[in-house]
Amino acid sequence: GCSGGNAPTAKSDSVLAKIKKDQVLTVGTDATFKPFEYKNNGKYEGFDIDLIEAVAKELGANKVEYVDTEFKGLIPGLLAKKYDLVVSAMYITDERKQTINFSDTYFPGGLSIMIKNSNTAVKGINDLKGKKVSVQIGTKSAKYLEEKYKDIILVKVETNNDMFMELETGKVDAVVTGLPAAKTYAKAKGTVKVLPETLTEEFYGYGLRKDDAELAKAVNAALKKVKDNGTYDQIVKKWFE
Amino acid sequence: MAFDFSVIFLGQNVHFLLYGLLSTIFFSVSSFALSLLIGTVIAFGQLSSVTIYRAFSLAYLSWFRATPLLVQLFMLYYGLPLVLHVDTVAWISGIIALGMYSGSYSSQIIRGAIQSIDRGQMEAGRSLGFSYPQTMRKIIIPQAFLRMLAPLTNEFISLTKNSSLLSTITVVELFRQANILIADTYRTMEFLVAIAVLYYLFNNLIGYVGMALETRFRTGGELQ
Amino acid sequence: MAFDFSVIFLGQNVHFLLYGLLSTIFFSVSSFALSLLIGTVIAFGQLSSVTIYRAFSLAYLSWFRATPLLVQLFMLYYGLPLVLHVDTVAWISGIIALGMYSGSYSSQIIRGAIQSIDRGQMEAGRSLGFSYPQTMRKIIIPQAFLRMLAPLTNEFISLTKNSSLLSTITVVELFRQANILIADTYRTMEFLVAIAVLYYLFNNLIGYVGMALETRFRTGGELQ
Amino acid sequence: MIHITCLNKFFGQHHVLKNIDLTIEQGKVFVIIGPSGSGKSTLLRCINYLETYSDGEITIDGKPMGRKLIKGQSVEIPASELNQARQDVGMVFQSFNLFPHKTVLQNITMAPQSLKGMSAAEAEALAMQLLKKVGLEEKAHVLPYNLSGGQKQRVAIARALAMQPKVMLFDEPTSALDPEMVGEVLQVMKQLAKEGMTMVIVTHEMRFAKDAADQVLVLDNGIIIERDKPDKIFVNPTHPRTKEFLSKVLEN
Amino acid sequence: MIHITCLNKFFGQHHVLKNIDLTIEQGKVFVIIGPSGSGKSTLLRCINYLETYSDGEITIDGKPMGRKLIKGQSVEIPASELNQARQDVGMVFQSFNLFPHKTVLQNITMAPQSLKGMSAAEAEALAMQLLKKVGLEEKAHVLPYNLSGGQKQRVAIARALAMQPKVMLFDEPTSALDPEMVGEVLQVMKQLAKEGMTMVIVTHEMRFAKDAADQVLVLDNGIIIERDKPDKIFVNPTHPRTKEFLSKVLEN
Ligand SMILES: Nc1ncnc2c1ncn2[C@@H]1O[C@H](COP(=O)(O)OP(=O)(O)OP(=O)(O)O)[C@@H](O)[C@H]1O
Ligand SMILES: Nc1ncnc2c1ncn2[C@@H]1O[C@H](COP(=O)(O)OP(=O)(O)OP(=O)(O)O)[C@@H](O)[C@H]1O
Ligand SMILES: NC(=O)CC[C@H](N)C(=O)O
Ligand SMILES: [Mg+2]
Ligand SMILES: [Mg+2]
Repeated sequence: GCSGGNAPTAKSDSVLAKIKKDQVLTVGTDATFKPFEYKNNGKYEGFDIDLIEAVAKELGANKVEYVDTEFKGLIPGLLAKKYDLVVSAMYITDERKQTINFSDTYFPGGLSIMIKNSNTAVKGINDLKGKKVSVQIGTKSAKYLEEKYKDIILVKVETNNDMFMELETGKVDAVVTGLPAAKTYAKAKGTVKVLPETLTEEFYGYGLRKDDAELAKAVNAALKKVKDNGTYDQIVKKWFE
Repeated sequence: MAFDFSVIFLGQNVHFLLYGLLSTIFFSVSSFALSLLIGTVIAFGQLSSVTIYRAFSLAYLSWFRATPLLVQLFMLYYGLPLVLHVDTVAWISGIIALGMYSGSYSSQIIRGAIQSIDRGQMEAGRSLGFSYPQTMRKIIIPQAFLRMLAPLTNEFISLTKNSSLLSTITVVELFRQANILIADTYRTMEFLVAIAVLYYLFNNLIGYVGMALETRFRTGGELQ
Repeated sequence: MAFDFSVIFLGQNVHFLLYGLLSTIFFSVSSFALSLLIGTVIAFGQLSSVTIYRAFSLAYLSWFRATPLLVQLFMLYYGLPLVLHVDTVAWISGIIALGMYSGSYSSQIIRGAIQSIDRGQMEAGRSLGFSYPQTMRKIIIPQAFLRMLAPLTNEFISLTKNSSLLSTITVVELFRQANILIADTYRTMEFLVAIAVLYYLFNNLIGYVGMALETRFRTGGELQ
Repeated sequence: MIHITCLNKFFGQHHVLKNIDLTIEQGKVFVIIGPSGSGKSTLLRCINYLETYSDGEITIDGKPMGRKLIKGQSVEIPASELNQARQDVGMVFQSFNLFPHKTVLQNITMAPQSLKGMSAAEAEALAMQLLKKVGLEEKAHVLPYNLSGGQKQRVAIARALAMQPKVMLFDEPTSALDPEMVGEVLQVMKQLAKEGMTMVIVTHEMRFAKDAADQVLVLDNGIIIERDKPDKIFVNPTHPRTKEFLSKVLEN
Repeated sequence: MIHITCLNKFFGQHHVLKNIDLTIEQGKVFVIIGPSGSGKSTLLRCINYLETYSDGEITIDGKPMGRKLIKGQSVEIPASELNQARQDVGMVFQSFNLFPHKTVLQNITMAPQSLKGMSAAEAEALAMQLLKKVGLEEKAHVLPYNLSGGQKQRVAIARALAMQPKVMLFDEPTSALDPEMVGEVLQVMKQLAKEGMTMVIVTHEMRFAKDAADQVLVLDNGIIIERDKPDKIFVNPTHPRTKEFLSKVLEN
């Protein structure tokens, strides 16, 4: 295991103290994942953005600073203390838990199937046998299909956007990805549709350093407050209904 | 925080990475061959007195050298199906796109080296009765070859790394394999170091061969 | 599926892309300057008779040329804080990492060109009483410069594109701006073409300057 | 043998050869002398069209070299015809221009093998024979860099002879030769002349011109100011510039 | 002036200079002759340590050039000392080695400006004067490529003279010069000798050796087989190899 550093707890306290003192929460994100986090005319927007702003207030920070980087840079950046936590629609997985800590989940996501509008043959996962399906590497969808549906031909790509390109250009018959992202894309484009059936449940959480136990506690408490006072429901409503 | 490199040797991981390495080697070597071919054609185009050939070469150079490989890859792999409704195969598109991209760089290395040869060599060849292409092939290019070696070695090594962009068009290669393992385990640094070592080995092999060829082709008149 | 390039001109998008272009230009130019400096130091190291300097240069070359830039970037920007507990600033780390990476390539271009100069030039310089470094600086390098120009132009252009990797360490540059716009609008091809045009303009400016310098520095004895 | 008709050569605005008309007979040794910059090298290089000109005609054995006059208009001949024609003309340069990446032997065998279809064995036998002639058999397998200046020029001569040309052009062939070898090379050249070889030689060695030339041309400022047997030119030159030139040259 | 003590030079296994002991007196013109490959160029190049050797000592005006003998052991002198010493020794190469990227004028002014601290104006005045001496004033601003072989060598001589050296080494200096200029260059060289310049000249021009040399050295196979006044050597050589060499050389 990677428990190594044994950074003194004084330090982890200091992160929380620093947030309170500066009233700034610094957040790592990959702003290319609509509707969770993206940029519109230079401004950060999305479900994750609205929610973390609310959480930040509860933590005593009236300002959130975003550090935008590619998804693969997020965990190294967190470990290198470039920001306080990761807010980037990140699934809570056991593998990731070996390296970093997660907050309590703040949203359930599920895998869904996206196909072209013109495609009437595919009604559910069982119609994808022998067909080409695009998935993003390293995601739950890839693992899930690999284990459960061995007769589906997987085309693995790097990013969300690449999956959509594969589908639009007819290189694959379907895409299996998180429901919110798929829905947002389908709505924007109008050329594809998302099947009602969802395949699994996933849970999104904030990524935290293992040493920052104090901060994790505080974030969870703040999340709970935001949920309790109704702000959370408003944000969910804004983005997913 | 400490690193734990033992994760590299867990399960099938090593096997998985080596498969990626072989794939990277295959793509780099094939596209480098294509790059040399295209590079030669474009280099001579630039030196040609045939206006249309020269114009084509300059246009080729200005597009393929100056724009990002990723854009070229996307245009070839996704753009062609969208616009012309033809189907494209990922790995073939990959080799072609890489070869065309790198060919624009090779062309300048080849042209630069050829132009640096003493013009007395061309005169001596022509006065023996060799045609222009014969003199180029037998006399100028073999001498220019030595001067191309260092930058061509650079280009080949650079190509092995550019080939990682093939993963954006679904091709399996070394970097992609590492990304998969990283996305799985979140051992970013560990796997990056692991593939760095593999790239290191292959690329220094290329570097070594390049240097050996340089030594081999020296004529004694050069500075060192 | 149709393209709609008007999306590029919506809202702040053009402004957003131009900002990325300026950033890319800034990072490319600064790191290329560093690259030339490092390239020169390493090139002379490789030619040096001082064993430790030569060994250092070869080690530098074998690591920085042969491993992926992304790995080097991560090690510098994320690795140093983890291992040595020093803080790193993204844009400075970016310039340093790019410069060090490209410097390994430049070194081979510089070394190859220097070694290709006629050894009579060194003898003439030394016999006038110039020291070895003076002869290099005043006589050999200016002549080698012409032979470096084509491959160094390649390297500079290649660097502008490699600088897009800086987005993995939180630096804003042209390619990242395009990816952000694509994520918002899903207009992949449109924005890729847009940045291709911007890269095209900047890189062909570099190409043009390189070619003009070549013409300027010819001595008349070269083939063309 | 060689007919030069109305040849004009410019370097930019600089008129280097002016309306040259000249006939060079077969089997003779022609020596061109004249002050530096008078156009000697340029004239020689025009003969095998290494220096292109825009006006005039040069033929060798009736075959045009580079340009021919059609109804008074000078037009360029096709490249393939030019390459073919050049095989009959050997050229030896002031700066040797050996191929540095080939051994001495390969420098010599290359052209006959590629262009005359000689077998490797034939070409090598010929090359060894020529190397013997110029006294360099033992250097057959070294690269040119390892030769002294004199040795390089001797190889260059052997290389040109290997194509068994009908005409040999020499631009100061002995200026870099060591004196021990000058005699032997002259021997070779005289031998070649007997076999029907026409030779045009630019040289500054007046002694050689006196001894070996059938005809001496004096070039000054792009014009042939005199052409005669060497004893005439050296003993009794008609043109004042010739006198002036020769007095300077022969003074030391 | 120049003392060469026990000089040995090998190229790999090839023993090119064998135990050379030689004293060259100040203000004299020394001509080295001998067959091709006898080691003339090598000896000349050892004098300013362009050719490194492992055994022996060469001093100029008492200052070591390259190596000195300490208790019979030959050790290399520091680089800075060598560079300083070389400023007193001018060298003219068979292959000119002009700097192709510099104009004729810059070729000449470079060294005096950088190494002697001359001002640009001073260096240019000196260069123009030297160019006048070698008859090339009007070429001051062209690149070397545009010069004929003869012109190049004259610039190379001017370049070496510009450092106002105490000794001048010439490796076949006139072999590429046109005869009109040989006289003038000889004039310059004789003038230099009068001013106290020591000159060592490798040449194949026996006429020049006869006229201009104070002493002639005959080198054969890495050994000085004879050294004497030119009239002695050319009229009455003692060594049979000298006779053989001269008879071959003088035959044409
Ligand atoms: N490539 C060139 N471009 C411009 N001018 C040239 C070129 N080659 C020669 N010239 C000029 O043409 C004239 C004739 O030159 P050429 O080399 O034929 O003289 P030359 O009689 O052979 O002289 P030398 O005895 O010095 O070799 C000279 O004034 C020379 O400067
Ligand atoms: N760099 C070298 N490497 C190996 N051998 C060499 C080298 N330079 C010269 N030699 C050999 O050393 C011997 C002496 O050469 P050197 O050039 O001194 O002769 P030279 O008397 O000047 O001849 P020439 O009159 O032909 O110029 C020759 O056998 C030559 O082949
Ligand atoms: N921003 C994203 O690309 C989200 C990735 C995906 N939800 C994951 O956790 O792996
Ligand atoms: Mg000439
Ligand atoms: Mg010599």
